[in-house]
Amino acid sequence: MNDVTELKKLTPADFASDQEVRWCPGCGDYAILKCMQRTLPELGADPANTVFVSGIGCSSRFPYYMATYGFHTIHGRAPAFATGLKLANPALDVWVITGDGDALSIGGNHTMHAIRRNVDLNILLFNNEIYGLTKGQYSPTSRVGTRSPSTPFGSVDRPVKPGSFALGSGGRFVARTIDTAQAHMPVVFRRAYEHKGASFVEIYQNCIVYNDAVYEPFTAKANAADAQLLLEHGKPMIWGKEKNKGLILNRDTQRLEVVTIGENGITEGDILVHDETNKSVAYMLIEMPFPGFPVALGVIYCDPAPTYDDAVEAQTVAVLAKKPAKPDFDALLRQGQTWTVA
Amino acid sequence: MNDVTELKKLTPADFASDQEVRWCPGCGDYAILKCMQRTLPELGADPANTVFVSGIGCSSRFPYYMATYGFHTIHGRAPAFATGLKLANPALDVWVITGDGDALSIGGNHTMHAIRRNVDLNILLFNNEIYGLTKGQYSPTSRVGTRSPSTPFGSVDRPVKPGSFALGSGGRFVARTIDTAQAHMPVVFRRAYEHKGASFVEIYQNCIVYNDAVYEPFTAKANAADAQLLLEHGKPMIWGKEKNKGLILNRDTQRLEVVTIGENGITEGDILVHDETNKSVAYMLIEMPFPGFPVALGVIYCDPAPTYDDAVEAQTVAVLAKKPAKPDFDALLRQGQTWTVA
Amino acid sequence: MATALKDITDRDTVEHPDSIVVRFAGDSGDGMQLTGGQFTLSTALTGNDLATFPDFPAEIRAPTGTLFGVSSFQINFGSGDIETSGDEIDVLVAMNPAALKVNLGALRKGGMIIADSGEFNARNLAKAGYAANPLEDSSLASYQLLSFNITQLTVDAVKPFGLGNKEAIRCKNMWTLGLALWMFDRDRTPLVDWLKAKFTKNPVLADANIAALDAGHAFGETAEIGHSLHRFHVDPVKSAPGLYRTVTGAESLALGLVAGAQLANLPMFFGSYPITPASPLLHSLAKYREFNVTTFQAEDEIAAICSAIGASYGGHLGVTSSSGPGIALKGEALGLAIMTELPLVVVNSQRGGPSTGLPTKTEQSDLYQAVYGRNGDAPMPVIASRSASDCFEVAIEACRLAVQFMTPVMLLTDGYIANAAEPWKVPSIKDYAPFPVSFRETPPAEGEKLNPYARDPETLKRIWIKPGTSGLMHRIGGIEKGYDTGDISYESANHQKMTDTRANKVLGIANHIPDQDVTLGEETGDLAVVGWGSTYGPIIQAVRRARARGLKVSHIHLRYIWPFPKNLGELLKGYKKILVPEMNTGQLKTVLRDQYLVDARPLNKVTGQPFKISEIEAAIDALLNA
Amino acid sequence: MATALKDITDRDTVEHPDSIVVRFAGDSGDGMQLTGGQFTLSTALTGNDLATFPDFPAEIRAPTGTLFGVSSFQINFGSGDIETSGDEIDVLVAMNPAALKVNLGALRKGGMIIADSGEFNARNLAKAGYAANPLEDSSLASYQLLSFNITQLTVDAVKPFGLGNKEAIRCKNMWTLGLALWMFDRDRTPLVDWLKAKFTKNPVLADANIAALDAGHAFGETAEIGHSLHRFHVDPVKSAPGLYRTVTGAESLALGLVAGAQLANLPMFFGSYPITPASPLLHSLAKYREFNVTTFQAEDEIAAICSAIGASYGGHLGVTSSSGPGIALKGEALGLAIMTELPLVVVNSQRGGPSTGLPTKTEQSDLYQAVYGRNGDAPMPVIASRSASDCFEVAIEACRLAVQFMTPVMLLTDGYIANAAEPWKVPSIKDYAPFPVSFRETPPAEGEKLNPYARDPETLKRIWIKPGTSGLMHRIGGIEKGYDTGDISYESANHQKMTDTRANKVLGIANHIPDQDVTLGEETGDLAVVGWGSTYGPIIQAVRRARARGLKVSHIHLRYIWPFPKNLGELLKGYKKILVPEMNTGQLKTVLRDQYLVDARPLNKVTGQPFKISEIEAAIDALLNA
Ligand SMILES: Cc1ncc(C[n+]2csc(CCOP(=O)(O)OP(=O)(O)O)c2C)c(N)n1
Ligand SMILES: Cc1ncc(C[n+]2csc(CCOP(=O)(O)OP(=O)(O)O)c2C)c(N)n1
Ligand code: SF4
Ligand code: SF4
Ligand SMILES: [Mg+2]
Ligand SMILES: [Mg+2]
Repeated sequence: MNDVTELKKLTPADFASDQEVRWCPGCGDYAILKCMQRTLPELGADPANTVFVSGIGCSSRFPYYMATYGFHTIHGRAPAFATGLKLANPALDVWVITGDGDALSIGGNHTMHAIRRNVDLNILLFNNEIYGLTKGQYSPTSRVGTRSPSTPFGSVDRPVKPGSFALGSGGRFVARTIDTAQAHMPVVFRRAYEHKGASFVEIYQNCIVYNDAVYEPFTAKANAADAQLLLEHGKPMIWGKEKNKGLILNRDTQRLEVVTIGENGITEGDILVHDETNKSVAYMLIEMPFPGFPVALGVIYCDPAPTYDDAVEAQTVAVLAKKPAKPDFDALLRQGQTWTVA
Repeated sequence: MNDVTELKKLTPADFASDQEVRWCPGCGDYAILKCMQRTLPELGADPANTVFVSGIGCSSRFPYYMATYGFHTIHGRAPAFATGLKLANPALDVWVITGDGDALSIGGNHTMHAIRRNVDLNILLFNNEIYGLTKGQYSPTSRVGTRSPSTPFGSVDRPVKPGSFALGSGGRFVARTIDTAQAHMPVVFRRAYEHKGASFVEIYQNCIVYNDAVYEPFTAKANAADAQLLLEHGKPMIWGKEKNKGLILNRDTQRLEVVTIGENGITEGDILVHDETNKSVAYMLIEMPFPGFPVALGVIYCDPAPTYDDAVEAQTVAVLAKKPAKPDFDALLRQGQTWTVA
Repeated sequence: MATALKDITDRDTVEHPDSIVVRFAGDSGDGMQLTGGQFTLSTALTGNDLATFPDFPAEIRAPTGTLFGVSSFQINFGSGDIETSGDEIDVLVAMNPAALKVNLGALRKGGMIIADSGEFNARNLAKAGYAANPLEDSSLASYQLLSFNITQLTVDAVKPFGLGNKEAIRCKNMWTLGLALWMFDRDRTPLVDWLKAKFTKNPVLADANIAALDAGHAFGETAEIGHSLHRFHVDPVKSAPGLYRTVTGAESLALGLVAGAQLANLPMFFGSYPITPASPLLHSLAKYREFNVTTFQAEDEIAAICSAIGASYGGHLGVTSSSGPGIALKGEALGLAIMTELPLVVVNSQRGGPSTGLPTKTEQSDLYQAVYGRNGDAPMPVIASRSASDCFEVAIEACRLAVQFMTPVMLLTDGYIANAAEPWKVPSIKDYAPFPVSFRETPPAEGEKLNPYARDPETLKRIWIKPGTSGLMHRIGGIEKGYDTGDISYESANHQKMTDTRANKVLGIANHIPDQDVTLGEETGDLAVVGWGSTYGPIIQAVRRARARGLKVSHIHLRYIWPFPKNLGELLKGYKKILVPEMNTGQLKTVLRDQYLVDARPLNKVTGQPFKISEIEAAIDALLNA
Repeated sequence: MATALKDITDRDTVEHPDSIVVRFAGDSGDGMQLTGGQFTLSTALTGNDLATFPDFPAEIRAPTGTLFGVSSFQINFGSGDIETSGDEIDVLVAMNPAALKVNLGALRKGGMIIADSGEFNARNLAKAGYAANPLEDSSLASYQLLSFNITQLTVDAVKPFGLGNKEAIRCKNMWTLGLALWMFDRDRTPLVDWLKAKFTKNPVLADANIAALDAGHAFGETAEIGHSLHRFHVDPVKSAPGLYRTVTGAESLALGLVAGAQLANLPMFFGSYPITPASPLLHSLAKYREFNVTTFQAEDEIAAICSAIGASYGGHLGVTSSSGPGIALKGEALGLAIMTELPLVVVNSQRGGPSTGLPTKTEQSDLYQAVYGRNGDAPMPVIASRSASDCFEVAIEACRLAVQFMTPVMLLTDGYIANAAEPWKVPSIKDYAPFPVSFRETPPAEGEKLNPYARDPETLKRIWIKPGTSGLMHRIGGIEKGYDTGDISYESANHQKMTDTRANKVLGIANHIPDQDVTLGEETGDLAVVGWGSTYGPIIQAVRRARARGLKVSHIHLRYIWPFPKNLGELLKGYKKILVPEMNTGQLKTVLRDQYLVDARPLNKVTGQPFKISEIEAAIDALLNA
């Protein structure tokens, strides 16, 4: 079905649909959309073979704007639709676009199970720490104290950390990036795309209308260098304007600490090296409190395992190998004990 | 309402209802029930002030057998009922009884949110790695390869680890015990009961009919000592028939390793000390693969934080402090701009 | 009485029409809802009766200038009883080409257009799909067109305050409002007060907005093209004496629920999950902590209803709320509330369906779901509100039924009612008979068994016991229960008995509600128009008009949909024909035909817009002549 | 034709009754379902027509000896057409006191009891609430009581095989079966073969069980109290020639769905979540990988339906299945399937409700939910199966409607049908007309726009495009869609048009299904008994009996519930009265009265048990005489 013969290099315009984009002016979603439209041609993606599946929310409007296949489903259930779709046609590249409310409030269970089963999906969670579409109620990622129409005196419940939730659900690929990071985002998209299995990507996304600037402390240009730890597998975890801040693991407490290279005898060699396959360090990186610690960005954890869709296919092949080549349905009907009336 | 004057010491019989117990003969649920009926009087619990809320499953029949208040609700939603109940009456001791299917398949989202919000509930998950009540289909905790009526060729999806899921959801208390451990279980129940906030307890429970003996390798008497690591806060993590196996954290890989005290110069002092408040070590303890590593039992993680119900109450008190002592509903009706027709 | 504004012929005089319909339309960002809201308040303060219809896009802030981004606010006000927001517009305020394009169809021929010519530039015209500027070609010749550069006039007016260009332009809704206040002979003082209060933290903005308001007013009063403008004075309505305010359905519902809980002498627990157009109820209730209201934003609709049932089990009045898709998710848990016979109020603010449908548009298409939409034989009472102020009454009634019959109750309202405002003669809680709940607190006598399903022999309501009460420990759940004992029972005869009991308990509510009255007209006749919910306004006006033409038509508007009032069957038999207008494909009609075997004929409209009076009038004529 | 077994008077001769009802009852652990199943097979092989009714507790393995732990299996077999499992029992096999207590009420006076006296000990008598041993007092005097120590006889028979006591005792169901085979003149060979196959891995167990079987048989043939036993020979039914097997509803449904997918030339995706009594469908389908069936045990019912819709979107035939409470959870997603117009088959194996209700008992109370239970105007076809073998036909039909109209289809079956077995003349897939799906694969011509909602003008079905197809990329979703384009549309007139289109598409199915036939009787008359689903058997027998008494009664059994067949309204008008027996409180009745304004009278039974023929016959008489 996929027209593999046609090899002309596609452009971002080939991935932009004819639908008018309907987000608020200044919404972070625009930047993510642009980035996706720019990255897919670079990845050599085929629009006919690409499907964006979403739930409900501002972010979930995303599929309408991509000139690929798209399915805007119902609130919170996108991973379940995507799972059925992927099992139906494992050759498709399936992206799930979701918001913090969609993925972690109503949809938490489906997010968990898609990740646990390791279905080969790329899940992008646009986290704006708010319900945009329904006009600004707090979400499960909103910080304690968030004043919103439903919490006029401030929210009191502790937010969930999307990355921890993904890891706790058995995730094999967890990454983080920022809507405005037009250089970093494509790298993360590529890694997610190339990862076989459920890739979980949290994108810090600014909702200019209902939750403006919550991420400023680490996304603003002036703060970025000192506030962001850009992870690279095999590289020491160093950041800062002067590239002299680093993470070490305290031997007594088994907890992470921030150190300064050149102070107290610390050298670059002392700094913890990022190992994408170390799950418990991944947890620590995700849970580092900011400020105090930097915000870890990039691929935090990646340790591939067999995917659900592959395993189902492999099992089918194995089962069929033991069955006649041309299965006979009438024979199935006649299975078991039968008798004949003459 | 609670008859606090009546202080007579209650007995297990005071906690047993008049309903016939309807589990299969030999089911692990009996032992848990007995243990609960034995432990509650020891904790000084008041049956009138105790509520067991459950979902649907064999395990969820539990409330019927307790002579306390009880609510057998619908599949997967017990944490949501319990949350409403606890907010309605924070003075109640609310226990949630659930199974691996109930809590982690259909109910995963509610489990996550009760834990995330840190509602002061004691959640006991009877994990038999199978759907008992519906006659033996595999569950989200079943091991890969489980043959069941719905997976005649073996299951292919990776199970979720209840403890990791609870931690990933922001859990502040995570413990594990075994249905047959009649000495260990009460200790864990007590800790869960005393912990303010959502206490998450996984109980390895044997389903004699559909999944018999899955836990034998570490629960059988002969195997226990070498297979179980019984955690105690502040104590080194040592186990084994000879009490000479220990855990250390490898400095290079930041991963746990099993060592033998007395070999390769290892002394007791080298062994990692259990720190209930260390979340990343808690993750490692939960995820240790068995065999190869022991199964960690007891309180794996405990680091109390404000509970949702307390926070709601505190906020209400703060809000009311700024309002007139006797709120006037008619005044509320008349708020805003009004006019009078003569 | 939506008498149309007379053709504007005699210039520079004040007209005195009976009623006028004005629609403000602009970009989502133009503040039309705010303008409309303030104009409504001003109208109310003047003593007119009124009805409003806010209509806005699903997008939070749709891109400027687009057709789908147009937001509008319609108000019908007059000196007689106003029941609808008006069939046709008399005055259309169009802040840009898209607003004109989208709304022109609703403007009556000869009606007035006030357009901001400053926004009719090439870019905006293109976005709206205009090949030529309609203000400049003769395409609007059949209307009274008044166009001036409101944008520029506003920028000029606020120049002294040194605002940025964007901020300055944002004041244009106040300029427009100022003009409207002049046109309709209104006092500016309350507006000025409101602006001052709104911008206490930023007095410069307050001053700028007031300046814009004044400038718009002055423009009407004095300015260059004042001669082509009109002044209208709509006389105040002769209302019953008392204290009034305006209220939207969502506000009135919130207040009614609180009142209901107070009358039941219970704390209220409200578990909900945001969804359009139900969220405003959550937002309102979240503020009422001092009235013993706990609100809980759950993780989804299922958790919302389950938490509310849990709270009811704990002795609170559990309430949950959503709109169609969310109510669909609550079906399973509703069964549990029915089985455990716990009180619960479920509010459905209906919207356009199916599926995500038209979230911001109105519809009445969840009646089937309310009456029939559960597994098993799972009866529960269903009642519906007819208007913004009626929500208060209906909410109290829902609370009463829930606690007096130990049952979940479905309350239907819709997006139109939720958002629309009307004047409300403010009641006092003292006007309502309390219905305090008494929990069972005494343990059974020595040797007696506690029967948690012991029933009131007349109402069949079971007793209610709060966990925490000593000596009354018991277990409940969703498996069939033994009569009285409440213990699990798989016994055949018991299931029949319990199924019948649950059905009869709900049917018996008919003995505890008022008989159905005829809303307008005689108790017999050629035709009864039977309605429910927010179609009240257009139906009563249409019936009024038909009756004015001598037709033997009556209006019967239902509050109680399940069970129906005891006399309804008899009442309906008194009419030769029955017409059932609904904003769905004919749902109440099904229940009426099933229950009474009467030939109820549907009149259906599902456009996301309320009925026009004329549409119903036409259907009356058609059915009478059929 | 359930002619009762004649009073047992002439000893030691073989009787030739037309039909006999036997019920095996014992502890859950006694293997009664297995015994019943094997007896059924043997009955079928003998050539009798038959119907069965397995009835078991909700508990997996209830404690031994308890009343609630009793499991039973009833079979009605005969030489005429057998349509029900029988009103009254002729022979009751009671393996313990509880089994006797629970089942005695259904035994006809004069019927036979075979009891295992070995289990009538003090402990078991107490558990069953017997003060005295009924085998020993005269309380069973009005029955033919045969009691012997089956337990001991079994233990003796299997002694040579050296089994443990528990294992030895477990063979007593085979002893009982052996006795039954002798009583009813059956061949033991198939049973022996089956036991050998079952215990290939443990030949000792096979031998022991065979020994028990033989011993039971020999006991009848020769043994001590053989003289008080009877032999019955039920002549084979005169069936159409062909190959036969027995089939339960769950098996037949699974096969029918696979057949439907094959006829549509599509792979099938089955997303489900276990629930009683729907799970067996999942279990059956999970085995059929080689027929292009993917089964997916989802995390819940919502994910189950969503995954199936996702697969349909991907070009598979999506199927999902549950029972009432689970179907309730699927309501919201059904709306999306309706809105996106994707094919989907939804199977509801109904059980006793509401809420958790009576999970293992049968009921028909989800018809309302099927027809009306969604938010918004959300029509979808609903069809129902009447028997185990009919499930095959109905499943194929559901698949056909789903793909030929691009719509979700609700298929109703129930716990009774799912578990009951009947002989089935095995069809061939070649007997069915294929309805292969053709996906749209050609891109629109240069300059033309792709319209993913382009429709067949006659059926209104939209085109189906698989993701992965080049040049046909498009987006769909749950917001109202523009006619043809499928793009988001908030436009008023379009919503009306689309709502009407969705309704008309489903109503139009009436043009593509057979006219309703009269199942039994004339096309006019005094009374039509209108039924649907598993009440087929008792209704047709009751009507047959009434007709035999000369009454002008006909039976009309519906497969199509929404929409109804085109001629149904006319047909019903041909009868003076209409009786609608349902295992609910009157749900089909509502739809009939609404659609045709006919005075359909309900006959309702909700005891978790199927109707008795006599109950329906009595209602026919009552209504005719009313
Ligand atoms: C069943 C259901 N419940 C509720 C809603 C209303 N709803 C739509 S989007 C949304 C939350 C949006 O938040 P998020 O997922 O964070 O997306 P954002 O708008 O912030 O991108 C809600 C509550 C719905 N559409 N359907
Ligand atoms: C909505 C709904 N879906 C499905 C079911 C059927 N069901 C009941 S219990 C259960 C799973 C039980 O497994 P688990 O929670 O592990 O409990 P266990 O029986 O093993 O103790 C299922 C699928 C149900 N009762 N309700
Ligand atoms: S509300 Fe927020 S998230 Fe939604 S479109 Fe507007 S800015 Fe973006
Ligand atoms: S099925 Fe398993 S879990 Fe359920 S009662 Fe029986 S042994 Fe226990
Ligand atoms: Mg968000
Ligand atoms: Mg389980």
